[in-house]
Amino acid sequence: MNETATPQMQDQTLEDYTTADGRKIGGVMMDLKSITLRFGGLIAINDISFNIRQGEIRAIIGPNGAGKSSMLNVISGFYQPQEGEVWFMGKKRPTMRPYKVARQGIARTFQNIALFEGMTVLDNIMTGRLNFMKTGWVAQSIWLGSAKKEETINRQKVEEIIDFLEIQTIRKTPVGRLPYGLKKRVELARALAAEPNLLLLDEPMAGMNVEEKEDMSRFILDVNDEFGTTIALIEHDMGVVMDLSDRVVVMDYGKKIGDGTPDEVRNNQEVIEAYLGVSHD
Amino acid sequence: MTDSNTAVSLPTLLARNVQRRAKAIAYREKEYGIWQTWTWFEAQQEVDALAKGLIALGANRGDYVAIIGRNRPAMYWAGIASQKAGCIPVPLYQDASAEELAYALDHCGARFVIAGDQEQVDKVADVSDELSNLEHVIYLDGRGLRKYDHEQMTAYIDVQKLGREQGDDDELAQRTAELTAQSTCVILYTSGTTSRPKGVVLSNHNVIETAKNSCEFDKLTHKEEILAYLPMAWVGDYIFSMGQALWAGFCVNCPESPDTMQSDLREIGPTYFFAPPQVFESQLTSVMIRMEDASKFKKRMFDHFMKVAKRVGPTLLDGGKVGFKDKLSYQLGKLMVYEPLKDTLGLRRIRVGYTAGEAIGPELFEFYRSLGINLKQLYGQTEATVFITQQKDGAVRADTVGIPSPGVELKIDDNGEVFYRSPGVFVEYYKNAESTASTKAQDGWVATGDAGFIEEDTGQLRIIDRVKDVGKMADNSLFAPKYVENKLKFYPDILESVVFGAERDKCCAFINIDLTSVGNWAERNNVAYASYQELSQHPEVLNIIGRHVSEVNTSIAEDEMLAGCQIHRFLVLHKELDADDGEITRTRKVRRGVIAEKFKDLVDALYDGSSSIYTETEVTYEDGRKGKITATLEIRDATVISREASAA
Amino acid sequence: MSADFLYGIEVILNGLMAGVMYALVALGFVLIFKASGIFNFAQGVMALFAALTLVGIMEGQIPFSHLINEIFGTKIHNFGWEVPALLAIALTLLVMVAFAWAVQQFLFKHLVGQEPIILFMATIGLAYFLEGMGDLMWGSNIKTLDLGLPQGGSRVIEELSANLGGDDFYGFFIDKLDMVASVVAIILVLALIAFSQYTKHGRAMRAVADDHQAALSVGISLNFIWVLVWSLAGLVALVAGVMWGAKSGVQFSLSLIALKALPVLMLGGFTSIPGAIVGGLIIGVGEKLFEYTVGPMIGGATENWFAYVLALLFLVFRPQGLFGEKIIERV
Amino acid sequence: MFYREAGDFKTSYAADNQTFPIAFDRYRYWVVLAIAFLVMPFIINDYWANALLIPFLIYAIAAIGLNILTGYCGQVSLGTGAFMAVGAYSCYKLMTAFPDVSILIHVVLAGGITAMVGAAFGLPSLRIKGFYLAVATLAAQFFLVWLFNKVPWFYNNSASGQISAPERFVFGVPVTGANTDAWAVYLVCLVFVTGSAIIARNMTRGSMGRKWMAIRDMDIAAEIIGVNPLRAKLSAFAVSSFFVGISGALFFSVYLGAVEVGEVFGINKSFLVLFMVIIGGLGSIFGSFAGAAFIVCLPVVLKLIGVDLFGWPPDLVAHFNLIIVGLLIMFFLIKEPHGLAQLWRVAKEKLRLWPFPH
Repeated sequence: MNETATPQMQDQTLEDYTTADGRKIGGVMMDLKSITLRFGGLIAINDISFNIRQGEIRAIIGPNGAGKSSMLNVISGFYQPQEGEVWFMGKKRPTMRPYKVARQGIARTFQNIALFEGMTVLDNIMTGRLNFMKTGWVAQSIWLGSAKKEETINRQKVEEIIDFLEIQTIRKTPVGRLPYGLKKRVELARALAAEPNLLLLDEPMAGMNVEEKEDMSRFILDVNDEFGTTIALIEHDMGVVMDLSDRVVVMDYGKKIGDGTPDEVRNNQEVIEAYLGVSHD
Repeated sequence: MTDSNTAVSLPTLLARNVQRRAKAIAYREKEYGIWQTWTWFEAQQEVDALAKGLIALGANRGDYVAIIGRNRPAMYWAGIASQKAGCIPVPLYQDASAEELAYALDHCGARFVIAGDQEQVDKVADVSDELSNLEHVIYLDGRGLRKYDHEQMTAYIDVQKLGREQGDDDELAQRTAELTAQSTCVILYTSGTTSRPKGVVLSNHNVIETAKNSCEFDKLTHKEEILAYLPMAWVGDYIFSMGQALWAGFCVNCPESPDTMQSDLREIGPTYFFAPPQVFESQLTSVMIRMEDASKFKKRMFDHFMKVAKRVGPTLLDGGKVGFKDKLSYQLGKLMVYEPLKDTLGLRRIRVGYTAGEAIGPELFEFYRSLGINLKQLYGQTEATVFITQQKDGAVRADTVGIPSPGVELKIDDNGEVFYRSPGVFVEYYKNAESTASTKAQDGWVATGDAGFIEEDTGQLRIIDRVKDVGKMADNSLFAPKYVENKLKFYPDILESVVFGAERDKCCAFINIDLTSVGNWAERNNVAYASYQELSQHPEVLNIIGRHVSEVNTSIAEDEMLAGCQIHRFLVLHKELDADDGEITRTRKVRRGVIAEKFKDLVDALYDGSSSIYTETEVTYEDGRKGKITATLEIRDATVISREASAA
Repeated sequence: MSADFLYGIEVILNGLMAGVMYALVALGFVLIFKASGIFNFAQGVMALFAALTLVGIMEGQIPFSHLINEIFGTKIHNFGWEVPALLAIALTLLVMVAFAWAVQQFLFKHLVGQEPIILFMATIGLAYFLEGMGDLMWGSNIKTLDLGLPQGGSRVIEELSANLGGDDFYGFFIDKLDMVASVVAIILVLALIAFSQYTKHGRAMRAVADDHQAALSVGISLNFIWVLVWSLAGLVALVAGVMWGAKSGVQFSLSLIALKALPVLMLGGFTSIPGAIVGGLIIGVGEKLFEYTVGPMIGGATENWFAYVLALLFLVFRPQGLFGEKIIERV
Repeated sequence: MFYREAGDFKTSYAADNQTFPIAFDRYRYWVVLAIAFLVMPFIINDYWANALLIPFLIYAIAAIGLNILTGYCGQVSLGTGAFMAVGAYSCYKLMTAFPDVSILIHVVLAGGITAMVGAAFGLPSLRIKGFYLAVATLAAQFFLVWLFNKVPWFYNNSASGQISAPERFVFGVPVTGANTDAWAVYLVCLVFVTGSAIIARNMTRGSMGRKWMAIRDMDIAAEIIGVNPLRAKLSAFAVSSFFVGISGALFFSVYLGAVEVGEVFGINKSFLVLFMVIIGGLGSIFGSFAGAAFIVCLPVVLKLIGVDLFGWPPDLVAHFNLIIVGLLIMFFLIKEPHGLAQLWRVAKEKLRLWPFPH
């Protein structure tokens, strides 16, 4: 592939449209081209291509071990694929460390909650703002002027998110003491605090009860709706996925076996087989 | 110097406060983790912007503006702004159902609704088809409303923006100037224990005079802090957070959310505090529950000092004299228990505290007084702009409700019903001349509907019960159910009780267990239960309740007049009495008639001697669906002290 | 062959011998780390303690005699008998097993599931405790340990090798004690490997090292295994203590050999027995060679730090050590 | 029990975010400061200054330094002793090279030099984690001590191989050398300890501290949310070493006066400071003080009891000291891995909720 080539992607021809509930879906934001990821001899992702459009909710589904989390790890820069290209915002993304990817506006949550257990909820969410905090160490060490002001400004932003996700009562609680469902919400808050263009959610509803799932679904929709954030999520609960997402990618054994609207995917023979456990010959 | 003669309306009071103390804090609200503050000057800016916005939206003189939402400064400003714009504010209960809202909105013919959030907007939207007058909804919190049709909806801040940019200052000044003492200040809908709500019209004169008198009575100044957490549609909150706050110029603090009320109370530490008995009761219950888990030493210390407090606390509070040793014990208790306890509860700084709405259990009342909290009783009504009687510092008792408030005249008629006449007496029931006439006489005397008498030596009023609820038993002895119920409710395990016995030969009772307290007991004793119903019928729970009932009987038997009200048989209800089912009012008053009707089979079983009864009950779930629950309830006999024995 | 070259060979030989000793100490670390994930900083002090105890028992010292004398005003020091070496070693071993049990019972049983770094710091505490305890029991004076092992340079090797070089070369100087130590160490390593391969408890030990949960589910008592590995570590410590003690006396500095074992582990990987051996040899040879070649130019005594710097540089390029597996990080 | 918080509410983020948000704590802090600055200098004597107060203050700075690295950033270091040595030798070289410059400036500069050395030795932390790193820091410990021993330039070719502090003055009062007064030395140390604590607190409360703590709690997640791990770790090494360097400089210049590097700044010093941090409480500035006070007081108390009361020989008492320190370390790790600071926090929480248990 030629790096200097103009970003002439097929998907650029996709027209903007407005969904039934009034959300605007734009052009391609992230384009993954022929991604292959190996761990030694094991192929986790095998030549997968798909894209994520501006403003949409994109789901990645598949059975256990299908390579979904690896895919998210590729997008967030944690794994470097051996083959393939990642295009983000119309530019080919060179190999870069995860923290630089984060600074490009990609935030995520984790399948096994990865909060900072030694800190309070507030501090955890404040870590999401770290990339907006630029005060030097001298100003910080005397805590005057810019350091103080910066802290206040970012705290305001964080408080808005706390308000948005309705976690006011646990603001000063150490996250270690929180129940599972709330931890998931705090993790979402931390990701939101980074004001991402693209939000990756790795099984945001795993292990939740029905009520918590409803809450979380509402928050995900609200985030997409109020902030216009593009969301890519992995989820096992089919009902939730079909309700939430605009388009769905289906993976199985590291390969893509389906891609389209929830209805299209639902009626895809290969997908049905994968989910019904028909043997792969 | 401006006094009530020139301060003709709430907007003039606001202007006066701005003039006197522009930079003093007028409102605080916990939001985004800290207490956001507004000075009187800033508050007036906000109010003016909204008022001008309302005018720009087309509000006319005399239009009705309904206000529905939780206590927030912006909602209070909405009330003042409506008045400034020449409109009449109508605060409505935020937990009212859509039908209840529809009735009130239709009854007053509101053209504008100012709603707190999506929940309120949804309710209004649900019924808007039936409301021909309703034109525009203004919402405060835009969360989730982005996709709503905005043709007839505007955000609060956008209305203010409209007012700031296109508002007509002259028009606003003109309309505000037209307000007189006699013009309507607010319409408040009574919750109505028996009939449909009635809209009580209060004039500026009513509100301002009452506020002035009551502030002087308790020497309230601009230094007070209050927490506004009671429903805005309730007259009490209107007087405390609007009338008195504007008159005295003190700061109104709004909690972050209903869930955080307790912690916000602690942070603010109000100096002037009002709460109905239920709030004090649930607080006491939680104190007792939390102390259950304390170490042995701490628990013994707590019990010891609470005994000391009970013995000498109230005396000290009333300025009485106690022995040196007791005084020392009390001081030690103050250091070890009372002050820290009051501080944790957020009641430490209270200078003046009131409870009203319902009779408070004497033990409950004494508990708070013994800690050194100046908790007093007042007796009031919406129709009186709250104050009818109240207690003076140093003359506080659990069984009376105080002397007539300044400017109030009292009289008792032959049936024992209490009548009053005062500057606070309401103008009329809106669009209900018939009820107005039956309640308010031509000469200004208003019937309270309560039976009571004035103690000769102290001049304090004593309320027995509702006139229609004080009855006679079959043997013609006095039947005062509320008296007994209050005694029962003092036990943390008992949330609610309903006593029957009018025209019967003995009294029987329904009991509601308190799930928090009993659930806590179950947890500590490893009692497993799957539901409220199962817990309520647990034999051990019934034993506990049985003991409480017997203790209450013993206490009642001490008063010869009421000895007949002892409870002979009781059952524990399988569901909580619920406002959604119409069994209690939104202010948690028992609707005796409704309950007697609905649970007729149970009442009958209490009196026919059967030991258990199978019953089916219709319930309404939170989302409004209806369902049926069935249960077999055990009926127990309680120990009763015979009259001969108590007389002997 | 030139003399320089031959001296170089001698340095390498001596380095190998030292390396065997390092490997021996490192082995104690690996045993415990594999089975329980504990990085036992006290391994060196255990060696000191074992050697002190051995000497004390052999000489018939009364434990805590200082303390007893101070408290009761007595002047007791010895029981008045001497214990034969083999019996004394057996008794010392018993003491080490008892110590292993106590460590498990009173310390690590209460730290199950803690972070590795917490466990590590606990062993630092243990090291302090044991050091104080050893001094309190046996006194802090330097003791000589005489088990009758051969001492001094080996004449045979010196004479045999003297012919290899020219006039400047007088033959390899190799300490007999080092040779004995190497042989003992090699025997011990082989014995340990045999134990872990062919005995029931040895296999259980390996099972625990592989997977705690699985081991539990097939009915292996973790507690027992941990006492076992601590006992084995005690045995290794005793051997190391005896060898080093015989060479340079039993004194505090003995516990510092533990510090030497650390770079060995970093090089070889914390979980690999062959790694410990190879790492030990590399470090032993490396530091002797460095001291021989570069040392004189920069003031000598480079053995103090060479091992660490080598390990550090090595780790930067291969964080998992020589024999460790590449770590795939997951989130 | 003593806390009165009703009415103590916050109307700004600055107030909500202050170091002592509770008024009662704030007053206590000012009282302690006032006593330390205004009362202690007048009642101090040589014995208490040298046995307790001055070592306490100096170790507290070192403990704050190590706490930043280990407690806040999660990187265990066993090289504290050597970094103190860097501070001490830098201070010595500066003092002898620029005799006219104030000793206070030299101490700060010594901290700065140590920060650079610390950052250099922190470089491997990007690749090495956990106790691999702890062991790697031993390289610094042994290499640096060897370096100061072997290179005569560091000790100005003195015959003894020691460094000894020449006499220097602050406002005309001698603070180093033979003729110092306890109160002057005490005040110098107090100023540095106060400054260090305030700076450390400020750094740990803002974005820098959050980066460190994020790395500590979960380094992978920290990197994925945008923390540059190398910068975060190196800054922790640098800041930590800065304080440790200051502590070493003071230890040499105003406290001991003359130093032989292997003896004073050996591996045992590293452990000592590590113990202070563990016993005091990882991730707590207050804990650094508590731990330093504890470890400094323990031998003094034991000596009082053992030597002065029972008349035991000092070496016996020293053995007990080792045993007790070892036992305490194990005890704290089992019972309260967050140390004295956590005990303090729990006690405070209890007092705030009094009379309720929770």
